[in-house]
Amino acid sequence: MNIRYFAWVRERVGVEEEELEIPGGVKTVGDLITHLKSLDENHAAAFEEEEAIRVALDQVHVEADADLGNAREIAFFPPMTGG
Amino acid sequence: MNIRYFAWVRERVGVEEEELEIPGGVKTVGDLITHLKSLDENHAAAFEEEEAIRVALDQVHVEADADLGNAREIAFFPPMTGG
Amino acid sequence: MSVTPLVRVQSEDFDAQAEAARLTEGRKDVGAIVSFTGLCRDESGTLSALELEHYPGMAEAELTRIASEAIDRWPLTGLTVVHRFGKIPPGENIVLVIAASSHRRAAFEAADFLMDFLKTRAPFWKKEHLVSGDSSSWVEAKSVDDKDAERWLKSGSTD
Amino acid sequence: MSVTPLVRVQSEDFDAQAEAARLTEGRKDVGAIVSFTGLCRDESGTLSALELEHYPGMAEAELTRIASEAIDRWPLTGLTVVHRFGKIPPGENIVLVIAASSHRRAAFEAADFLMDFLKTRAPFWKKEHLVSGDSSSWVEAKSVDDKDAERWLKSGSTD
Repeated sequence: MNIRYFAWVRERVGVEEEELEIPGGVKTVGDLITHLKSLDENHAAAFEEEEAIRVALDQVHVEADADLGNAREIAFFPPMTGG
Repeated sequence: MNIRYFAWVRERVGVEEEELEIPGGVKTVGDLITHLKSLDENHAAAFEEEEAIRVALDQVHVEADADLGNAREIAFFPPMTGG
Repeated sequence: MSVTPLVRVQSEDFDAQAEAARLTEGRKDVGAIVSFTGLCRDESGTLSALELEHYPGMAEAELTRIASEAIDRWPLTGLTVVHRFGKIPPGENIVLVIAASSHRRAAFEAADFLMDFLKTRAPFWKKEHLVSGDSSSWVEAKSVDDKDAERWLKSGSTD
Repeated sequence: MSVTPLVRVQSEDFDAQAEAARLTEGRKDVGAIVSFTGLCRDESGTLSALELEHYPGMAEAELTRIASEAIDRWPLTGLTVVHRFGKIPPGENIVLVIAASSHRRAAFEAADFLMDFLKTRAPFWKKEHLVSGDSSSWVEAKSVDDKDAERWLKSGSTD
Protein backbone atom coordinates (compact mmCIF):
# COMPACT_ATOMS: atom_id res chain seq x y z
CA MET A 1 0.00 0.00 0.00
CA ASN A 2 1.16 3.52 -0.82
CA ILE A 3 1.37 5.67 2.29
CA ARG A 4 1.65 9.47 1.98
CA TYR A 5 2.39 12.09 4.60
CA PHE A 6 1.82 15.85 4.55
CA ALA A 7 2.86 18.95 6.52
CA TRP A 8 4.35 18.26 9.96
CA VAL A 9 3.42 14.56 9.79
CA ARG A 10 5.63 14.35 6.69
CA GLU A 11 8.43 16.22 8.42
CA ARG A 12 8.34 13.90 11.45
CA VAL A 13 8.22 10.67 9.46
CA GLY A 14 11.01 12.00 7.24
CA VAL A 15 9.59 10.87 3.88
CA GLU A 16 6.80 12.08 1.59
CA GLU A 17 5.59 8.61 0.81
CA GLU A 18 6.47 4.97 1.21
CA GLU A 19 5.25 1.62 -0.10
CA LEU A 20 4.52 -0.84 2.72
CA GLU A 21 3.25 -4.40 2.94
CA ILE A 22 0.27 -4.41 5.26
CA PRO A 23 0.44 -7.27 7.84
CA GLY A 24 -2.53 -9.66 7.84
CA GLY A 25 -3.95 -8.50 11.16
CA VAL A 26 -4.22 -4.85 10.09
CA LYS A 27 -7.83 -4.26 9.01
CA THR A 28 -8.68 -0.63 9.85
CA VAL A 29 -7.02 2.76 9.68
CA GLY A 30 -6.56 2.59 13.45
CA ASP A 31 -4.81 -0.80 13.15
CA LEU A 32 -2.47 0.66 10.54
CA ILE A 33 -1.59 3.63 12.76
CA THR A 34 -0.71 1.24 15.59
CA HIS A 35 1.45 -0.74 13.18
CA LEU A 36 3.20 2.37 11.81
CA LYS A 37 3.99 3.62 15.34
CA SER A 38 5.83 0.34 15.99
CA LEU A 39 8.14 0.75 12.97
CA ASP A 40 10.63 3.29 14.33
CA GLU A 41 11.08 6.48 16.36
CA ASN A 42 10.18 8.78 13.47
CA HIS A 43 6.82 7.11 12.87
CA ALA A 44 6.20 6.98 16.62
CA ALA A 45 6.86 10.75 16.85
CA ALA A 46 4.62 11.51 13.86
CA PHE A 47 1.66 9.67 15.38
CA GLU A 48 2.29 10.70 18.99
CA GLU A 49 -0.68 13.09 19.03
CA GLU A 50 -2.94 10.53 17.40
CA GLU A 51 -6.12 12.59 17.83
CA ALA A 52 -4.53 15.39 15.77
CA ILE A 53 -4.01 13.13 12.74
CA ARG A 54 -6.43 13.24 9.81
CA VAL A 55 -6.70 10.38 7.33
CA ALA A 56 -7.68 10.04 3.67
CA LEU A 57 -8.21 6.68 1.98
CA ASP A 58 -7.88 6.84 -1.80
CA GLN A 59 -8.15 10.65 -1.45
CA VAL A 60 -11.40 10.66 0.56
CA HIS A 61 -11.57 11.70 4.24
CA VAL A 62 -12.19 8.79 6.63
CA GLU A 63 -12.22 8.17 10.38
CA ALA A 64 -9.85 5.89 12.31
CA ASP A 65 -12.39 3.05 12.38
CA ALA A 66 -12.63 2.91 8.56
CA ASP A 67 -11.81 -0.42 6.93
CA LEU A 68 -8.72 -0.33 4.69
CA GLY A 69 -10.52 -2.58 2.19
CA ASN A 70 -8.83 -2.58 -1.20
CA ALA A 71 -7.57 1.00 -0.97
CA ARG A 72 -4.35 1.60 -2.88
CA GLU A 73 -3.35 4.82 -1.13
CA ILE A 74 -3.66 6.17 2.39
CA ALA A 75 -2.57 9.63 3.55
CA PHE A 76 -1.92 11.02 7.01
CA PHE A 77 -1.82 14.75 7.77
CA PRO A 78 -2.63 17.38 10.41
CA PRO A 79 -5.91 19.37 10.48
CA MET A 80 -6.12 21.42 7.31
CA THR A 81 -5.31 25.14 7.23
CA GLY A 82 -5.98 26.21 3.65
CA GLY A 83 -8.18 29.06 2.46
CA MET B 1 -42.08 73.46 1.82
CA ASN B 2 -40.54 71.56 -1.09
CA ILE B 3 -42.45 68.35 -1.83
CA ARG B 4 -40.91 65.65 -4.01
CA TYR B 5 -42.46 62.53 -5.52
CA PHE B 6 -40.80 59.42 -6.95
CA ALA B 7 -41.74 56.38 -9.05
CA TRP B 8 -45.48 55.71 -9.32
CA VAL B 9 -46.31 58.33 -6.71
CA ARG B 10 -44.66 60.88 -9.01
CA GLU B 11 -46.55 59.54 -12.03
CA ARG B 12 -49.90 59.75 -10.25
CA VAL B 13 -49.38 63.26 -8.84
CA GLY B 14 -48.13 64.34 -12.27
CA VAL B 15 -45.16 66.45 -11.10
CA GLU B 16 -41.70 65.67 -9.79
CA GLU B 17 -41.83 68.32 -7.15
CA GLU B 18 -43.85 71.29 -5.98
CA GLU B 19 -43.48 74.13 -3.48
CA LEU B 20 -46.45 74.36 -1.09
CA GLU B 21 -47.44 76.59 1.80
CA ILE B 22 -48.20 74.32 4.75
CA PRO B 23 -51.49 75.29 6.51
CA GLY B 24 -51.16 76.11 10.22
CA GLY B 25 -52.97 72.99 11.44
CA VAL B 26 -50.64 70.59 9.62
CA LYS B 27 -48.07 69.38 12.17
CA THR B 28 -47.14 65.82 11.21
CA VAL B 29 -46.39 63.84 8.05
CA GLY B 30 -49.81 62.22 8.42
CA ASP B 31 -51.50 65.64 8.62
CA LEU B 32 -49.70 66.67 5.43
CA ILE B 33 -50.83 63.54 3.58
CA THR B 34 -54.45 64.28 4.57
CA HIS B 35 -54.01 67.85 3.32
CA LEU B 36 -52.41 66.74 0.01
CA LYS B 37 -55.23 64.25 -0.66
CA SER B 38 -57.71 67.12 -0.43
CA LEU B 39 -55.94 69.19 -3.14
CA ASP B 40 -57.16 67.41 -6.28
CA GLU B 41 -57.87 64.04 -7.89
CA ASN B 42 -54.23 63.40 -8.82
CA HIS B 43 -53.02 63.81 -5.26
CA ALA B 44 -55.96 61.74 -4.00
CA ALA B 45 -55.04 58.94 -6.42
CA ALA B 46 -51.35 59.06 -5.46
CA PHE B 47 -52.12 58.66 -1.75
CA GLU B 48 -55.03 56.24 -2.16
CA GLU B 49 -53.00 53.27 -0.85
CA GLU B 50 -51.67 55.30 2.05
CA GLU B 51 -50.00 52.30 3.79
CA ALA B 52 -47.87 51.76 0.66
CA ILE B 53 -46.37 55.26 0.82
CA ARG B 54 -42.88 55.78 2.27
CA VAL B 55 -41.75 59.19 3.50
CA ALA B 56 -38.41 60.97 3.85
CA LEU B 57 -38.02 64.25 5.70
CA ASP B 58 -34.90 66.19 4.64
CA GLN B 59 -33.68 62.94 3.01
CA VAL B 60 -34.09 60.74 6.11
CA HIS B 61 -36.73 58.00 6.39
CA VAL B 62 -39.55 58.82 8.82
CA GLU B 63 -42.91 57.36 9.84
CA ALA B 64 -46.32 59.03 9.35
CA ASP B 65 -46.41 60.28 12.93
CA ALA B 66 -43.16 62.26 12.52
CA ASP B 67 -43.32 65.99 13.21
CA LEU B 68 -42.66 68.18 10.16
CA GLY B 69 -40.66 70.55 12.38
CA ASN B 70 -38.47 72.89 10.35
CA ALA B 71 -37.86 70.44 7.52
CA ARG B 72 -37.32 72.11 4.15
CA GLU B 73 -38.01 69.06 2.00
CA ILE B 74 -40.35 66.09 2.18
CA ALA B 75 -40.49 63.20 -0.27
CA PHE B 76 -43.17 60.57 -0.91
CA PHE B 77 -42.46 57.32 -2.74
CA PRO B 78 -43.38 53.61 -2.94
CA PRO B 79 -41.42 50.86 -1.16
CA MET B 80 -37.91 50.81 -2.61
CA THR B 81 -36.79 48.25 -5.18
CA GLY B 82 -33.13 49.01 -5.80
CA GLY B 83 -30.21 46.62 -5.64
CA MET C 1 -8.31 54.79 12.60
CA SER C 2 -11.91 54.72 11.48
CA VAL C 3 -12.81 53.42 8.03
CA THR C 4 -14.64 55.75 5.64
CA PRO C 5 -16.96 54.00 3.20
CA LEU C 6 -16.72 54.84 -0.49
CA VAL C 7 -20.25 55.43 -1.83
CA ARG C 8 -21.06 56.32 -5.43
CA VAL C 9 -24.35 56.68 -7.33
CA GLN C 10 -23.77 56.88 -11.06
CA SER C 11 -25.28 56.07 -14.46
CA GLU C 12 -22.09 54.59 -15.93
CA ASP C 13 -20.94 51.02 -15.34
CA PHE C 14 -18.39 50.20 -12.62
CA ASP C 15 -15.16 48.20 -12.62
CA ALA C 16 -15.40 45.66 -9.79
CA GLN C 17 -11.75 44.66 -10.12
CA ALA C 18 -10.50 48.25 -9.86
CA GLU C 19 -12.74 48.88 -6.83
CA ALA C 20 -11.45 45.74 -5.09
CA ALA C 21 -7.83 46.68 -5.89
CA ARG C 22 -8.40 50.08 -4.27
CA LEU C 23 -9.20 48.31 -0.96
CA THR C 24 -5.99 46.26 -0.89
CA GLU C 25 -3.29 48.31 -2.60
CA GLY C 26 -0.31 49.14 -0.44
CA ARG C 27 -1.58 47.28 2.61
CA LYS C 28 -1.03 43.85 4.13
CA ASP C 29 -3.81 43.70 6.74
CA VAL C 30 -6.60 42.60 4.38
CA GLY C 31 -7.25 38.86 4.60
CA ALA C 32 -10.70 38.67 3.02
CA ILE C 33 -12.62 40.50 0.32
CA VAL C 34 -16.27 39.75 -0.32
CA SER C 35 -17.71 41.32 -3.42
CA PHE C 36 -21.38 41.32 -4.41
CA THR C 37 -22.46 42.26 -7.92
CA GLY C 38 -26.15 42.59 -8.73
CA LEU C 39 -27.06 42.32 -12.40
CA CYS C 40 -30.12 43.01 -14.51
CA ARG C 41 -31.53 39.61 -15.34
CA ASP C 42 -34.16 38.43 -17.80
CA GLU C 43 -34.88 34.72 -17.88
CA SER C 44 -37.93 34.98 -20.11
CA GLY C 45 -36.42 37.14 -22.84
CA THR C 46 -39.23 39.71 -22.54
CA LEU C 47 -37.31 42.52 -20.83
CA SER C 48 -35.70 45.26 -22.87
CA ALA C 49 -34.29 47.14 -19.87
CA LEU C 50 -34.77 48.05 -16.24
CA GLU C 51 -34.99 51.77 -15.63
CA LEU C 52 -33.68 52.76 -12.24
CA GLU C 53 -35.07 55.96 -10.78
CA HIS C 54 -33.37 57.36 -7.69
CA TYR C 55 -33.63 60.21 -5.22
CA PRO C 56 -30.45 62.22 -5.84
CA GLY C 57 -28.79 63.29 -2.62
CA MET C 58 -30.80 60.96 -0.42
CA ALA C 59 -29.55 57.88 -2.34
CA GLU C 60 -25.94 58.74 -1.48
CA ALA C 61 -26.88 59.78 2.08
CA GLU C 62 -28.85 56.63 2.84
CA LEU C 63 -26.20 54.31 1.34
CA THR C 64 -23.61 56.12 3.47
CA ARG C 65 -25.76 55.63 6.59
CA ILE C 66 -26.11 51.88 5.90
CA ALA C 67 -22.38 51.57 5.13
CA SER C 68 -21.48 53.44 8.31
CA GLU C 69 -23.65 51.09 10.35
CA ALA C 70 -21.84 48.11 8.78
CA ILE C 71 -18.50 49.70 9.72
CA ASP C 72 -19.73 50.12 13.30
CA ARG C 73 -20.86 46.49 13.50
CA TRP C 74 -17.94 44.65 11.86
CA PRO C 75 -14.16 45.15 11.98
CA LEU C 76 -13.71 46.17 8.34
CA THR C 77 -10.63 47.57 6.63
CA GLY C 78 -12.68 49.00 3.75
CA LEU C 79 -16.19 49.17 2.31
CA THR C 80 -17.35 50.28 -1.14
CA VAL C 81 -20.88 50.68 -2.52
CA VAL C 82 -21.68 51.68 -6.09
CA HIS C 83 -25.28 51.86 -7.36
CA ARG C 84 -26.22 52.72 -10.92
CA PHE C 85 -29.31 54.59 -12.15
CA GLY C 86 -30.91 55.02 -15.57
CA LYS C 87 -31.74 52.36 -18.17
CA ILE C 88 -29.88 49.09 -17.68
CA PRO C 89 -30.33 46.25 -20.21
CA PRO C 90 -30.31 42.56 -19.17
CA GLY C 91 -26.83 41.21 -18.43
CA GLU C 92 -25.48 44.57 -17.23
CA ASN C 93 -24.40 45.51 -13.71
CA ILE C 94 -26.71 47.36 -11.32
CA VAL C 95 -25.00 47.39 -7.94
CA LEU C 96 -21.62 46.60 -6.39
CA VAL C 97 -20.77 46.08 -2.73
CA ILE C 98 -17.24 45.20 -1.61
CA ALA C 99 -16.34 44.55 2.03
CA ALA C 100 -12.73 44.02 3.08
CA SER C 101 -11.57 42.77 6.46
CA SER C 102 -8.81 40.84 8.19
CA HIS C 103 -11.27 37.98 8.64
CA ARG C 104 -13.71 36.36 6.27
CA ARG C 105 -16.76 36.23 8.53
CA ALA C 106 -16.79 40.02 8.99
CA ALA C 107 -16.43 40.57 5.23
CA PHE C 108 -19.24 38.11 4.38
CA GLU C 109 -21.64 39.44 7.00
CA ALA C 110 -21.02 43.11 6.21
CA ALA C 111 -21.61 42.63 2.46
CA ASP C 112 -24.74 40.56 3.12
CA PHE C 113 -26.06 43.14 5.63
CA LEU C 114 -25.37 45.98 3.24
CA MET C 115 -27.31 44.37 0.40
CA ASP C 116 -30.27 43.54 2.65
CA PHE C 117 -30.62 47.12 3.88
CA LEU C 118 -29.81 48.65 0.51
CA LYS C 119 -32.76 46.70 -0.95
CA THR C 120 -35.25 47.97 1.63
CA ARG C 121 -33.90 51.45 2.52
CA ALA C 122 -31.95 52.96 -0.38
CA PRO C 123 -34.24 55.22 -2.48
CA PHE C 124 -34.13 53.46 -5.85
CA TRP C 125 -37.09 52.18 -7.89
CA LYS C 126 -37.07 49.81 -10.83
CA LYS C 127 -39.36 50.09 -13.84
CA GLU C 128 -39.52 47.28 -16.39
CA HIS C 129 -39.46 48.16 -20.08
CA LEU C 130 -40.55 45.28 -22.28
CA VAL C 131 -39.22 44.15 -25.66
CA SER C 132 -42.82 44.11 -26.94
CA GLY C 133 -43.15 47.83 -26.28
CA ASP C 134 -46.15 47.17 -24.04
CA SER C 135 -46.70 49.60 -21.20
CA SER C 136 -43.84 49.50 -18.72
CA SER C 137 -44.53 48.72 -15.08
CA TRP C 138 -42.96 49.36 -11.69
CA VAL C 139 -41.32 46.40 -9.97
CA GLU C 140 -43.09 45.59 -6.71
CA ALA C 141 -41.16 45.37 -3.45
CA LYS C 142 -40.81 41.81 -2.19
CA SER C 143 -41.71 40.86 1.35
CA VAL C 144 -38.75 38.46 1.35
CA ASP C 145 -36.49 41.52 1.19
CA ASP C 146 -38.05 42.88 4.36
CA LYS C 147 -37.50 39.53 6.06
CA ASP C 148 -33.87 39.48 4.92
CA ALA C 149 -33.33 42.89 6.48
CA GLU C 150 -35.09 41.84 9.70
CA ARG C 151 -32.55 39.05 10.24
CA TRP C 152 -30.03 41.67 11.31
CA LEU C 153 -32.33 43.38 13.81
CA LYS C 154 -32.64 40.25 15.95
CA SER C 155 -28.90 40.01 16.48
CA GLY C 156 -28.33 43.75 16.65
CA SER C 157 -29.55 44.49 20.17
CA THR C 158 -26.07 44.42 21.70
CA ASP C 159 -24.87 47.42 19.69
CA MET D 1 -29.33 21.39 -16.86
CA SER D 2 -26.97 20.70 -14.00
CA VAL D 3 -24.18 23.12 -13.20
CA THR D 4 -20.58 21.86 -13.28
CA PRO D 5 -18.23 23.63 -10.88
CA LEU D 6 -14.93 24.94 -12.18
CA VAL D 7 -12.16 23.89 -9.75
CA ARG D 8 -8.49 24.74 -10.17
CA VAL D 9 -5.45 24.22 -7.93
CA GLN D 10 -2.45 26.17 -9.20
CA SER D 11 0.72 27.97 -8.14
CA GLU D 12 0.13 31.06 -10.31
CA ASP D 13 -2.12 33.95 -9.35
CA PHE D 14 -5.73 34.14 -10.58
CA ASP D 15 -7.77 36.89 -12.27
CA ALA D 16 -10.97 37.32 -10.26
CA GLN D 17 -12.52 39.61 -12.89
CA ALA D 18 -11.94 37.11 -15.72
CA GLU D 19 -13.36 34.27 -13.60
CA ALA D 20 -16.49 36.31 -12.78
CA ALA D 21 -16.91 37.29 -16.44
CA ARG D 22 -16.81 33.62 -17.40
CA LEU D 23 -19.90 33.01 -15.22
CA THR D 24 -22.00 35.73 -16.87
CA GLU D 25 -20.91 35.99 -20.50
CA GLY D 26 -23.60 35.32 -23.05
CA ARG D 27 -26.33 34.73 -20.48
CA LYS D 28 -29.09 36.82 -18.90
CA ASP D 29 -30.22 34.59 -16.03
CA VAL D 30 -27.53 35.66 -13.54
CA GLY D 31 -28.80 38.21 -11.04
CA ALA D 32 -26.16 37.93 -8.33
CA ILE D 33 -22.47 37.19 -8.14
CA VAL D 34 -20.74 36.77 -4.79
CA SER D 35 -16.97 36.61 -4.95
CA PHE D 36 -14.67 35.78 -2.04
CA THR D 37 -10.94 36.44 -2.25
CA GLY D 38 -8.67 35.26 0.56
CA LEU D 39 -5.31 37.01 0.79
CA CYS D 40 -2.05 36.41 2.63
CA ARG D 41 -2.03 38.97 5.41
CA ASP D 42 0.67 40.18 7.77
CA GLU D 43 -0.33 42.85 10.26
CA SER D 44 2.88 42.65 12.30
CA GLY D 45 5.36 42.91 9.41
CA THR D 46 7.17 39.75 10.53
CA LEU D 47 5.98 37.38 7.79
CA SER D 48 8.05 36.86 4.66
CA ALA D 49 5.63 34.40 3.05
CA LEU D 50 3.10 31.65 3.64
CA GLU D 51 4.04 28.36 2.04
CA LEU D 52 1.02 26.34 1.01
CA GLU D 53 1.51 22.59 0.83
CA HIS D 54 -1.27 20.56 -0.77
CA TYR D 55 -2.21 16.99 -1.57
CA PRO D 56 -2.24 16.91 -5.39
CA GLY D 57 -5.23 15.06 -6.75
CA MET D 58 -7.13 15.01 -3.47
CA ALA D 59 -7.11 18.83 -3.29
CA GLU D 60 -8.98 19.04 -6.61
CA ALA D 61 -11.22 16.08 -5.71
CA GLU D 62 -12.21 17.44 -2.30
CA LEU D 63 -12.85 20.98 -3.61
CA THR D 64 -15.03 19.43 -6.32
CA ARG D 65 -16.97 17.42 -3.69
CA ILE D 66 -17.60 20.57 -1.62
CA ALA D 67 -18.57 22.56 -4.74
CA SER D 68 -20.94 19.81 -5.87
CA GLU D 69 -22.61 19.81 -2.48
CA ALA D 70 -23.11 23.59 -2.75
CA ILE D 71 -24.66 23.09 -6.20
CA ASP D 72 -27.03 20.49 -4.72
CA ARG D 73 -28.06 22.79 -1.88
CA TRP D 74 -28.53 26.11 -3.70
CA PRO D 75 -29.96 27.05 -7.12
CA LEU D 76 -26.71 28.28 -8.66
CA THR D 77 -26.00 29.19 -12.28
CA GLY D 78 -22.24 28.79 -11.81
CA LEU D 79 -19.55 28.12 -9.21
CA THR D 80 -15.78 28.60 -9.42
CA VAL D 81 -13.07 27.71 -6.91
CA VAL D 82 -9.37 28.47 -7.39
CA HIS D 83 -6.80 27.66 -4.69
CA ARG D 84 -3.11 28.46 -4.98
CA PHE D 85 -0.16 26.50 -3.56
CA GLY D 86 3.52 27.30 -3.07
CA LYS D 87 5.07 30.40 -1.46
CA ILE D 88 2.74 33.37 -1.27
CA PRO D 89 4.00 36.71 0.12
CA PRO D 90 1.78 39.07 2.18
CA GLY D 91 -0.72 41.02 0.08
CA GLU D 92 -1.06 38.28 -2.55
CA ASN D 93 -4.11 36.16 -3.31
CA ILE D 94 -4.53 32.66 -1.88
CA VAL D 95 -8.06 31.54 -2.73
CA LEU D 96 -10.99 32.60 -4.89
CA VAL D 97 -14.61 31.44 -4.68
CA ILE D 98 -17.28 32.84 -7.00
CA ALA D 99 -20.94 31.81 -6.76
CA ALA D 100 -23.47 33.00 -9.35
CA SER D 101 -27.24 32.66 -9.06
CA SER D 102 -30.49 34.28 -10.08
CA HIS D 103 -30.91 35.39 -6.48
CA ARG D 104 -28.52 36.98 -4.03
CA ARG D 105 -29.25 34.81 -0.99
CA ALA D 106 -28.24 31.61 -2.82
CA ALA D 107 -25.03 33.24 -4.08
CA PHE D 108 -24.10 34.56 -0.62
CA GLU D 109 -24.84 31.32 1.19
CA ALA D 110 -23.10 29.09 -1.35
CA ALA D 111 -19.89 31.17 -1.28
CA ASP D 112 -19.95 31.30 2.53
CA PHE D 113 -20.58 27.53 2.78
CA LEU D 114 -17.82 26.79 0.31
CA MET D 115 -15.23 28.79 2.25
CA ASP D 116 -16.24 27.20 5.57
CA PHE D 117 -15.82 23.66 4.25
CA LEU D 118 -12.76 24.49 2.17
CA LYS D 119 -11.06 25.67 5.38
CA THR D 120 -11.77 22.46 7.29
CA ARG D 121 -11.78 19.79 4.55
CA ALA D 122 -9.59 20.80 1.60
CA PRO D 123 -6.09 19.27 1.99
CA PHE D 124 -3.93 22.39 2.20
CA TRP D 125 -1.50 23.32 4.97
CA LYS D 126 0.13 26.68 5.64
CA LYS D 127 3.66 27.17 6.88
CA GLU D 128 4.84 30.59 8.00
CA HIS D 129 8.24 31.81 6.84
CA LEU D 130 9.50 34.79 8.83
CA VAL D 131 11.40 37.87 7.67
CA SER D 132 13.89 37.25 10.49
CA GLY D 133 14.82 33.90 8.99
CA ASP D 134 13.91 32.17 12.27
CA SER D 135 12.62 28.63 11.97
CA SER D 136 9.36 28.47 10.06
CA SER D 137 6.28 26.97 11.70
CA TRP D 138 3.04 25.31 10.66
CA VAL D 139 -0.14 27.35 11.10
CA GLU D 140 -2.47 25.66 13.59
CA ALA D 141 -6.06 24.90 12.68
CA LYS D 142 -8.57 27.17 14.41
CA SER D 143 -11.53 25.78 16.31
CA VAL D 144 -13.59 28.75 15.03
CA ASP D 145 -13.25 27.26 11.54
CA ASP D 146 -14.81 24.00 12.75
CA LYS D 147 -17.65 25.97 14.30
CA ASP D 148 -18.18 27.90 11.07
CA ALA D 149 -18.47 24.64 9.16
CA GLU D 150 -20.84 23.17 11.75
CA ARG D 151 -23.33 26.00 11.14
CA TRP D 152 -24.28 24.32 7.86
CA LEU D 153 -24.86 20.88 9.37
CA LYS D 154 -27.67 22.11 11.62
CA SER D 155 -29.70 23.36 8.69
CA GLY D 156 -28.64 20.60 6.32
CA SER D 157 -30.77 17.74 7.62
CA THR D 158 -33.43 18.16 4.96
CA ASP D 159 -31.08 17.26 2.12
